[in-house]
Amino acid sequence: MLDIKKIRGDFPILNKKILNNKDLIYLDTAASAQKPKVVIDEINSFYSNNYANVSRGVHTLSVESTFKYEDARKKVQKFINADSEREIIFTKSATESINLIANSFASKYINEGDEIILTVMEHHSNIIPWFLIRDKYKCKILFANIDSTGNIDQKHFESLISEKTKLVSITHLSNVFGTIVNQEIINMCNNAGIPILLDGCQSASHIPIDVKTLGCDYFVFSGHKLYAPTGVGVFYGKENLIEELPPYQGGGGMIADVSIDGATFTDLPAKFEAGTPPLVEAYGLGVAIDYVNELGMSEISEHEFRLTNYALDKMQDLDFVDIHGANENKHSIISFNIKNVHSHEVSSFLDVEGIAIRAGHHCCQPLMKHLSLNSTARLSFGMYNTEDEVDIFINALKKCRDFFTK
Amino acid sequence: MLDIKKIRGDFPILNKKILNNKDLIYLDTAASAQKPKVVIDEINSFYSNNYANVSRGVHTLSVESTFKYEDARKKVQKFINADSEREIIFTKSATESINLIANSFASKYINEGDEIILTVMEHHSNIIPWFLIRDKYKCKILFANIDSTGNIDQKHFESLISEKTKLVSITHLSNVFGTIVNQEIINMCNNAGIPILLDGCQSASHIPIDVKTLGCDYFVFSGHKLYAPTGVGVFYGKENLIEELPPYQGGGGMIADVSIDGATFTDLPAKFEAGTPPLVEAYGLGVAIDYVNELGMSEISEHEFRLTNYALDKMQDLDFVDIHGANENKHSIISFNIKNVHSHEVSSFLDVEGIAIRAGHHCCQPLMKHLSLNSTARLSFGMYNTEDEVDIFINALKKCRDFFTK
Amino acid sequence: MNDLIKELYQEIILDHGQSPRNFGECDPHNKSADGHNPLCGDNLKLTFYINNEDVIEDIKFTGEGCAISLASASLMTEKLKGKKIDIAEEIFSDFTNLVSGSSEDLKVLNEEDSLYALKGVGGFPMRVKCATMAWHAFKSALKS
Amino acid sequence: MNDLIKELYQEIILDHGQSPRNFGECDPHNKSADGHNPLCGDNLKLTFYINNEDVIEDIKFTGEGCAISLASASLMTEKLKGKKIDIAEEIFSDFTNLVSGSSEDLKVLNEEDSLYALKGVGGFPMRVKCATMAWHAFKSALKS
Ligand SMILES: Cc1ncc(COP(=O)(O)O)c(C=O)c1O
Ligand SMILES: Cc1ncc(COP(=O)(O)O)c(C=O)c1O
Repeated sequence: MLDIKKIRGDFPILNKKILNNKDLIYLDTAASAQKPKVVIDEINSFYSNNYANVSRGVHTLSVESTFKYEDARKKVQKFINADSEREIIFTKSATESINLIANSFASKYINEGDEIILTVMEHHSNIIPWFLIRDKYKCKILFANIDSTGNIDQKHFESLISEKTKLVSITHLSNVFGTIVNQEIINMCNNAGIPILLDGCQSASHIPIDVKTLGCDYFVFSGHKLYAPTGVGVFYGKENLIEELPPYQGGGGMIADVSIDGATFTDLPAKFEAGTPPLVEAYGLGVAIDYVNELGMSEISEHEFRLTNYALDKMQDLDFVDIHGANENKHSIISFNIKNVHSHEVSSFLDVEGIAIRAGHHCCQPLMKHLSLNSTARLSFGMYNTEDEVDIFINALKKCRDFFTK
Repeated sequence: MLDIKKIRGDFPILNKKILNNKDLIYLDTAASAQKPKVVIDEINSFYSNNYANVSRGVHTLSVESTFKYEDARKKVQKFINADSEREIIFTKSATESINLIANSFASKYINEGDEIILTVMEHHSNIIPWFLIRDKYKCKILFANIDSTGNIDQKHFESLISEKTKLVSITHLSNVFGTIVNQEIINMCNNAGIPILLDGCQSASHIPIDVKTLGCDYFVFSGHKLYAPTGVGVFYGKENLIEELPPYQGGGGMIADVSIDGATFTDLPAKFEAGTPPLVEAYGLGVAIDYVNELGMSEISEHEFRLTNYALDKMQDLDFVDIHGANENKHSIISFNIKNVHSHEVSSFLDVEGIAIRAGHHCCQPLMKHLSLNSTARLSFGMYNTEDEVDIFINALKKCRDFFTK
Repeated sequence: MNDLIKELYQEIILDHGQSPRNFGECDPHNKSADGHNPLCGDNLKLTFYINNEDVIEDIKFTGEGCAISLASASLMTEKLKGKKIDIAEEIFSDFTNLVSGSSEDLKVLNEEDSLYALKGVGGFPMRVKCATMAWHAFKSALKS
Repeated sequence: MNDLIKELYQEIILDHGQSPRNFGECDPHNKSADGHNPLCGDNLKLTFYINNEDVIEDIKFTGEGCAISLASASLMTEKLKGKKIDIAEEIFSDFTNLVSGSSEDLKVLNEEDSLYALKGVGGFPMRVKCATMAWHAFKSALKS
């Protein structure tokens, strides 16, 4: 069992008063997680003691920085159980990771008429990069339906798979429903020999990740949702696959030889990391991973799952609340609406009570259209949340309903 | 006059002993600058007091984060005297900024047979993105020669300009020679109506920048060379020009409306900022700009120019040293070789003396080939360097020569 | 109940938010524009008719949104109906100043105005876009 | 003079760096490869002749580089000439262990070997690539 009180002590911001001198109740980890002191301190220490640019220098600070950066890569590799650190590319965000694979993959494998399968519950960051590819290569983007529980409609998904399918790219854990993708979906792709990309933005911080057991070919996530600094993301791809792909961006650090006639590129992972990387941010991600590992990803996951069910139980008893998607298979994220009250009102009302939740379309407009909603309110949990906080939240929901529908 | 002693007190790392218990003499600012305490502290404070994701939330922390992020944009705008904050795009690095404009510009304006002009002294980050464009669009990349002083050969440059020229992209301050581009080069482009991109990676930290007086259409630089955190870069483009350009990456935050059929994009600057941005890093860049402004960019520039000339004077007296490029028009950066001693030896030798310089091709292989060198040693100054440090450096050069050529 | 919330959601806001006035489409109309808040997906369609004396003879809106955006649109239509365009534009700039917290130098609006009820939005900066969505639609319709 | 530097640049390194042995191209040769250090642009070309008893009969290199890379290439050619391939491969793995700081379990190299002079590279991690450039070229030539 996690010692949540101790954990909360590790997060400086959780011990702050915000608006109206209320204690902060942070229920917006799905948008971005708060940072433990050790991550903040290590950024400080890096800049204060060891900082220089990576890879290209011979002097001591450059060596230290390079080692710290490459060490972070190894930590990420172990965290998702990748085979090799050559499979771990640092980007600025999951969004960039998806743009990277979309561009590199498409320029090698996508032709007119080819098809890429997404689902209607994807985040815009897993839709727009593919739309841009569609415009360039005249391929088709197909959207698998979801059922009323907030899971992929497997029959429909299966019906979309064909000879023309070149890639499947889907969210591992929905940032609206909190649902986790069914393993059968991944298996279907594996069986059909279709490469599959999992958008692990939400899953990486909530459930243990093993890319090999999962059977995904590509996996992406953002550091900032995993208690790490902003400005760093991860792209994972199976070595034999990404070895074949052309680079995405060009610049320093990714070339073997350059003349005015042309250039040859270095080996993985540098091939995909043009320019000075977000090196302190990557280091910070490594520190965050250490922190998470020390507590135990399974323990964190269990705690959050328990909290989710605790909240669902209480929310179900509120007849003025609509919860989106079934309660089963929900992890850390709950989207809901108060009947006849717009999510903005809910969020502003809770904000004044010190409670941070998100309101809006959550960068999932196609899903909102599918649900015939224009926005929802969403609470999401991190390792630091407690049942007490849920109680305060539930109470605030009641007050909110009273205020707006009196 | 700058109070260098006070400034040095602001940089925690400068007060550290490194290898062999030597005082650090950091002469590698051109690779990356060290960070003042205020930047490090403000990162800490942001994460400890105000952190949340930007733009999409209604709650207090999200508002505070958004304001801090947008405030940084205004600071950058003023720092380079851009007309509007809509012209300032945050990226992860200058390298990404160049990839952004290369891709967006090319997809709208570049066709087979068109020409883009660079120079042989460009950094790989201002070459490879254009090579990738060349491969895609079958355009030509022309390289302007440089003369023996390390400046662009104006006659040759002029001879390259033609009807086919669609864009000129050149370094504002050479990271090998320290030379500053002649204003006439920019004027030539303006007169010919050819858009010009200045790679301001080195200039932004060494000389005051005014994009309007310069007359450039696009300008890029990296935060980390301007005393700011890693993981953030800037892309500037004239509003009327970049309004016409398509987005580069796709994702959350840059769309107006999305359905499964397609998407429409938001206005500047968000159109070019897909996904969660490096928001704390951008904030850190704003803090670094405040710090620099307080000291005065002109004062910093004068100090570094004086130091450069001080070092050049002393180095000229060393008959075993070759300095690359003429001494005039050199700012903050000096590339050299010790006769018959490889730059790696020089760097390792100085490292043990506590002196950090860079050795290698400085991501400028075409220039190295042009100079028939395989590598050079390079010292570069930041605001914190002193004449005393130059003296120690000169002395170490002598010891180095003695050791290797005894 | 909390003061900030009470200031944001004054009676008149809740009232107009729940039962917006001038909801619908003008027939005939000679100006129209869509308003859109990309943060949340809220949207509206504004239509109005300007006669040949430059007076806004009729103005209506439809759409989905939060109480703030609906109330703001509703109050806007009440305020602008019957106004000449140049006055309407002055009201526009006064209103945007009011809700972004700079209510000192207003030219045509004063504390008696029902629009003043939206002043509390200044305390919730992320809601300014909700309050101004209809107004920006008005402005862009004028240009069209 | 500083100890770390002295350890890195032992007499034999400086000597081989300044006057590399076996500098040139083997004629005839049946194996060759290029070595390249992308950090600095150093490069070399290695050629050797393996006879039908799997013995490296002759081995030479040309190229540009720092003292460490030239000395390492020079000492490598001296060491490998006349060796059977399987022994050469053991030397390869011993050497890469030696310069990356793990010199405990070496199989064929010992402190008497001239190659031991490169052990000091372990104190300069960014120079390991200099010391191993020729060796990686050797390894990749074997595979070719
Ligand atoms: C002239 C020049 N251009 C571009 C770059 C690339 O900058 P970054 O690596 O921060 O993207 C650098 C720095 O390495 C540079 O000196
Ligand atoms: C499921 C999902 N995919 C992608 C993203 C994009 O992540 P980022 O903005 O960090 O690039 C997010 C987070 O916003 C997300 O929840």
